[in-house]
Amino acid sequence: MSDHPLAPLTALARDTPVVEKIGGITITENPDLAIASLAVRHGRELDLQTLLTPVLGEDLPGPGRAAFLEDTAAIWTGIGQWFLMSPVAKHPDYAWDMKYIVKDTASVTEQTDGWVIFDVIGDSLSPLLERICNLNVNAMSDGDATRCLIEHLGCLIICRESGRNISIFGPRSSAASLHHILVTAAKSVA
Amino acid sequence: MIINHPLLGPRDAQEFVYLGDANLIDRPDPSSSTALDDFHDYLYLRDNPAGSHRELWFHEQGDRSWLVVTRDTTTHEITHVELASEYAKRQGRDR
Amino acid sequence: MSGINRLDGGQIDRNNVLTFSFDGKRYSGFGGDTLVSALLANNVRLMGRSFKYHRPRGVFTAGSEEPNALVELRSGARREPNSRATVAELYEGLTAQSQNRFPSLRFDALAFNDTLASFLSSGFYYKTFMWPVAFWEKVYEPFIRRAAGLGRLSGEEDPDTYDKGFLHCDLLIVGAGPSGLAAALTAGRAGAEVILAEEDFALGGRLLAESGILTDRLASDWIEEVTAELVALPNVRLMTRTTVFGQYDHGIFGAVERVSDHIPEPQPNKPRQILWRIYSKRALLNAGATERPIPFENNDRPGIMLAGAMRAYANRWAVTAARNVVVFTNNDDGHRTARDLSEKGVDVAAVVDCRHNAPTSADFEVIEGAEVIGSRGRLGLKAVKMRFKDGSEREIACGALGVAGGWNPNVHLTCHKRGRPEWNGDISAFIPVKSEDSALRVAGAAAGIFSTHGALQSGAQGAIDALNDLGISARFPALPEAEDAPVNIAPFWYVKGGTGRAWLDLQNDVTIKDINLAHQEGFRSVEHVKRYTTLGMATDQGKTANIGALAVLADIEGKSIPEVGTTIFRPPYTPVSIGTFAGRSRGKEFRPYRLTPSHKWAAEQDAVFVEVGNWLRAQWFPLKGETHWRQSVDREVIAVRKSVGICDVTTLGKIDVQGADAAEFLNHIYCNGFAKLPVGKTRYGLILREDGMAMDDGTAARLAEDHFVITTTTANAVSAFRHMEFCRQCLWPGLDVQLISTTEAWAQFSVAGPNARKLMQKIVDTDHDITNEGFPYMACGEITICGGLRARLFRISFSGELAYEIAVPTRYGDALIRRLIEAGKEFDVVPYGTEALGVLRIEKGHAAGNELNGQSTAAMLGMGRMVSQKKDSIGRVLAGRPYLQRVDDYRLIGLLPVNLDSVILAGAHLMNVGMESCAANDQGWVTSAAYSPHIGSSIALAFLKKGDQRHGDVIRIVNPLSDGDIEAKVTSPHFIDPEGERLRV
Amino acid sequence: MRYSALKVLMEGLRGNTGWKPVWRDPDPQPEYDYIIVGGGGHGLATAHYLAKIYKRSRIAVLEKGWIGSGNVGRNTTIIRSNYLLDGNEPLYEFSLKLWEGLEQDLNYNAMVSQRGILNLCHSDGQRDAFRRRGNAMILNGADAELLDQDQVREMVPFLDFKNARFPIKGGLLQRRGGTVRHDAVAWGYARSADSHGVDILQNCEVTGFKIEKGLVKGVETSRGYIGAKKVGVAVAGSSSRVMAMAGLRLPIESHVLQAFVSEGLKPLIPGVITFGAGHFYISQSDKGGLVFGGDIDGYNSYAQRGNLPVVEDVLEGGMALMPMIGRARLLRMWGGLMDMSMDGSPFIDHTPIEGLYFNGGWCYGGFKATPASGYVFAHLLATDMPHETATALRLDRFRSGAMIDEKGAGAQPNLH
Repeated sequence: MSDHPLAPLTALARDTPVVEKIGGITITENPDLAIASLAVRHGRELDLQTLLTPVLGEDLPGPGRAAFLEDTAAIWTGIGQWFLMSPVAKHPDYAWDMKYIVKDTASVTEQTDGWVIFDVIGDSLSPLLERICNLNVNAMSDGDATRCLIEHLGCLIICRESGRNISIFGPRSSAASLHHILVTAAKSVA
Repeated sequence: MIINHPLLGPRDAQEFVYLGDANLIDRPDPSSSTALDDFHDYLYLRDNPAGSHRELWFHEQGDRSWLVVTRDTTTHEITHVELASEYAKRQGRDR
Repeated sequence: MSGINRLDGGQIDRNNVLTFSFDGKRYSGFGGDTLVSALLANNVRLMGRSFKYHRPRGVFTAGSEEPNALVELRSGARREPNSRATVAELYEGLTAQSQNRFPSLRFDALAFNDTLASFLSSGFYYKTFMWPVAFWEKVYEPFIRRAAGLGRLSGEEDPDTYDKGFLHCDLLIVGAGPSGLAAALTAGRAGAEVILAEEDFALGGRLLAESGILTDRLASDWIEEVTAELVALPNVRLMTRTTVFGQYDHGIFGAVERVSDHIPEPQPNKPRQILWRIYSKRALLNAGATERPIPFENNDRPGIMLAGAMRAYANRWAVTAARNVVVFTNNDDGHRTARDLSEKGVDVAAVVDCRHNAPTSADFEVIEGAEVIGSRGRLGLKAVKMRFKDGSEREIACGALGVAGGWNPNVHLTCHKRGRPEWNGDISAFIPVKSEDSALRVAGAAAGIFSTHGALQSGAQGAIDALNDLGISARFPALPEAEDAPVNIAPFWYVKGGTGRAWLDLQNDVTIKDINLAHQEGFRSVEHVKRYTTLGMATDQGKTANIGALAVLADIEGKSIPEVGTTIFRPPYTPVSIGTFAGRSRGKEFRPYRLTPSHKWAAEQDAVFVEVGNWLRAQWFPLKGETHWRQSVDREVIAVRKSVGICDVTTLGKIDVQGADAAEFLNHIYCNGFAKLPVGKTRYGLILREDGMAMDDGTAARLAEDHFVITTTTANAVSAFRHMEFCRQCLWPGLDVQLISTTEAWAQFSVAGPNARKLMQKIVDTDHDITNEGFPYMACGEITICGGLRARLFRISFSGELAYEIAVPTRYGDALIRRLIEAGKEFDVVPYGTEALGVLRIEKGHAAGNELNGQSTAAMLGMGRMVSQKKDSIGRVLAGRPYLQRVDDYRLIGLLPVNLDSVILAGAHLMNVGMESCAANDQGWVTSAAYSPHIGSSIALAFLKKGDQRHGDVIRIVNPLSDGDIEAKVTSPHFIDPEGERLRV
Repeated sequence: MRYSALKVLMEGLRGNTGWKPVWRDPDPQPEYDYIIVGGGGHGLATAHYLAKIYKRSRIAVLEKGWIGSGNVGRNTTIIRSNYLLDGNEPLYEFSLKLWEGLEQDLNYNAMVSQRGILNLCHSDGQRDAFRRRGNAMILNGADAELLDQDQVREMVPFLDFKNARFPIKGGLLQRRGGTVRHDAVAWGYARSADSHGVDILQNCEVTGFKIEKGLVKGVETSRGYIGAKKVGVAVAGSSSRVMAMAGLRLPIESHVLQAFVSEGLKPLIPGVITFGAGHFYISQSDKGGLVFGGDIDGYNSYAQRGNLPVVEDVLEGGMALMPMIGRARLLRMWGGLMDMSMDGSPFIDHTPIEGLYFNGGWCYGGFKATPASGYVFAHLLATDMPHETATALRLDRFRSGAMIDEKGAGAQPNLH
């Protein structure tokens, strides 16, 4: 645990997360998730699974899926690749903690600050989503996780509750642009 | 266009980056005595068929897998899609 | 009261009186009116001028196929030229102006062209305007350009915004006429995801324009009933004011929804229009049909229109173009127009039917076996001249003529994937071919099924068939009883004989004579005729013109129409505003920004920012009193060389390379070796393309046996990663290596200058030894700073000074730069931007984008010996090609002006002293140049033929663009510290 | 028949009854000295110069459909010679000079209009590259001017100077660049070639080559076998398909390039403008339509039609550059078939088969090169020597490594 005095900024370069309420939609920046990417080494799939099961309580999710556990979430991001997520407060050095667990069965990479995360909540999100990305929103069910393009930005969308609660991961350096896109679209459909 | 990703299902071609003829997987043996000619033919010459074409697409805005897509260049109809890594292994590239 | 030509009935809201203006004159109409219906109601028939001859024109159709009634809609920055008044919904305060006329619509000076018609025949301009040579650009063309064109753009920025979106459905139904509604009902009830798109603001299609075609109820009642049910179905999306304009691959359609065009301006934050990309599993086209005219002499007078349009105006909008009309027809449909109008009290002077078996009527005179052969009334029809079957002629006074030549199915969307329609003799028209992938079916009039009964039935059946493909079973719904009249038509394409002009393409002024002339001059293929005469090239894409021209060609060649051929249509079905395709990607939102971790801090320092790809980077940091950018940049450069400076280098691409075979993998990627790089060390690496040219460069730091972090240039970060994934997955899938980009995850700063270590020692936790011995040049390692923050430290230098690059998790980047600046105060630390960075690297002779431009070999960059021959790396083999190995190739050198005051510009070329400046003598070019405060003059890097052997020579730097020609000394590219001692202290 | 204002006047008075066919419609001869495969701009131009300049006879042009049905009738009509590399620039400058005398040479007004072409730059690196290119143009005898931001603003004030994501920093201007009425180029060359005795054979598709002992003897066509001493192929877009019939594989891929035209508008845009921070270029035709385009779709295709993503990409560029066109309407979009070569530059060369010559790989450079391409191809056919402006355009240049890579994109056709 580090005790250095450097103060972090959110991806929108604020001290505290920005919350936008537009019509029935709330867009909240979520800076509290630590992210580590996991890439299984050749032929070590079973070893990795064995080491992780005690931590996750279940198998790593398959293509296009995410698994939510009490304080950890796992997202399939590619063949043999996952994002593991946990509260920053619990894991300030998440990648190090994970590497300690998976040892040489997988390559682990710090990804916490690679992303900005916006939690988007509302009664009906499909009018918003159909203005910004090419997803068949009605066909998305809880736990679906998919990459998509949002106005030239490669993003990752996780469906927490179908049509009502999603998280949008975008490239951190473009946080302000992505936020502007979401707010603009929300106003457009409000 | 829509590419039916073997793992992720139908995806918009906008998420992909096109490279070209799938023969680019068949990189010649650099130690061969004819390497210079082999690499010239490999890198520069194309069948460029009007019809069925095996080609490489990269799912850059997706799972970052390279795919071998079989597509008709006159109708754009896609008849087959597979992971390039699987294809490459079949070609013995993992040896 | 609105309009002396207003009739009873119609689907207009007489309680909603709307005032509008046309050419400055105020009128009133009703809710539900279009601009045209309201103008007709007010007895306005003259609405436009034709393209070439500036002939007076009135409305010709009642839909989006309109060739004549084009106006400039709205005013100021919102002015929309070439707006089809037939589909412009009336709203309170609407303003419109006529276009392509000067000074006024009634008197147009350029109508003078009309009197010269015989000299302005098709293609005349290809045959003249050639002398004198200089006159084309100066005299002829400017005049032609002014005369041509239609409406005027405002020239101001479009004030409205546009949205884009994506929709997904099982079945897309295009058109909400009888067949479209029947299809939607069928598919909706089956539970399929359905989108019903209709270009009109009301559902119903021809049902709105006809009277009594449903025999068991009022059409309006059925429309209401169906609409109510569809609205209630959650799986059906009704989209009015939505035009499906194009069909693309794999069931993707383009559509534009006009959200705000029926109101004066969009609501705040709302778009004017939305571009929808509709991803459909199946689609059903019910786009109806377009009526075609029967050309005769002077068939273009205001008041002459299609009979179906005349009927639509009477039935739907309760207006007539005049109180006394004539109908000219070759089929029963024309009689329907006469019947409906006379029932509404319009005086039908006669129905001229070219058939000999025309149906008779008690309400109006039917003259069978006769033809309309001419007309009178320049600004508005006064009378038509007709010829009886016995050849005798008679003039009939009338204010409007309805022409009924039969109907053409709207096949356009079926052509967008290059499908060619086929001829159907029964209805004398082209009908769609079935699409090979059956993604798009066709029903109703669009399929050539012209009876209302047939439209309803085929619509329902089309939906059932489409859903059947998807494994969704649908049941045939109960549908209203409707007229089922057979098509009774005697093909009659145009009136023969006569010496005057008969118009085929009204907008582009293409006449039958023009087609004859084109053919006479050897333009016989349909495409040649179109291109030579401009037929079908107008804003209506020849919807009412092409078939007539084919008929004329067929007669000339003594062939049938299908033998002559057809022309296929291109997207869009109707013209679409350019702004719609751009959506929100305009102005500052054209592309997303990428901001560096120190952006907020740099902005507080009033840094000047520059676009680098999508990144915004600090270019320099001006201090108070600095009036010229050079002052700031020189100061920053000097500070780095003298003490220490800090630069945000986060934008460099960073790729995490891990795995048991990571080192072997990098050996394939880089032309130089990496297998033996010790842990804790960094090495410069050069990546070649397979063709042997330099692709990118950077450093690779080995953090562990199985873990490297490599950097790429900012510009190539994405393409280099893509390339590495290709190598990993496609070329060496057997290697155990994993890649992931970490560019965004780390804030990275370069701390450079003689005092760099002193500064770093103030923030690096003391248990890490960063002395020259403990952390020598090119060392790397994972450390902690500021009391426990994990960080990565690399001792690498772009500036040529003692330098470190320090990386921390991005969220701490802001705090770190503030801490470094604070800690550096005692060393007068400066932040430096990309300009100073550039000067420093040029002084040091480091290659960057201008040198690594994809046209350079390793040898050109002075790195020929780096290409290891001991291993297989990408590009090694083809780098061995003779041309890439030639000894007289360009080499990177430095340039120092002989006269220290002269300025070297990048992009200047090199010539030997005493040689003429020409391509043959070209010796190379300047790649990068800068003022070096260190040297005290302008310096440059350049590629010079055999440059490595010419150090010390004097060469000329020529810049013909600005007559520049200065002399410079050829030097090593390393202007400072060629031995690299400063790096290692 | 000579065209002139007087002739137009006389014919007008006589009801335009005296105009003759612009080209004959002859039957194929059993054999020709020269057969040009491809009745597009390049093929027809080749025939014209072969007959008129090189005084050859017994020439036929074989076109599978109607002449000008390929890219000469589908492009965005731009002419320019603003190339960087010595392998290209002399050819395109030669071409521009031929354009400048075209009407008089052909006695046909193809509306060569030198209203200028302006390439905008948005970064210092781009400006440096433009200076290098502009200087190279001048050193090769072409015209070029490097404009700063103010000069650009003065010339085209309607561009977005106040709110641009990528501010305009300047531009490379070639005043002699401009546009030409594309169809008229095919018709003008056809008319002139025909008048010099060339047989233009439409609806005459080549279905095979007759090759004996490495020597070409003639071609099989949909109108029967036709013998030939020399055969020149100029079918850019279909080069691979046609040359495959002679057993050759080419360093070429076929791609689709979309083009667009708006509804007619009163004069708005003086010359040709190209955006440097996106894929967009635009000009306005004499009829008033805005003619514009951008980048290729990027995948191999023979479909002559593209897809929406590129349409949007192009028009986003358009709106970013000139937001005043938002309310102009897109009238038509279409696709042309590009021979994309491995270094972005063309080939005009003999093939390993004696008597068989190849002209292709034009990428988007084809239209502007039409006159020079025809001229130098005629030179090659007539003399068996490459023309001085085309010595670098060899088919085998990749073996030696002498690429002509203007963009530095390497052996990836869809990046050129």
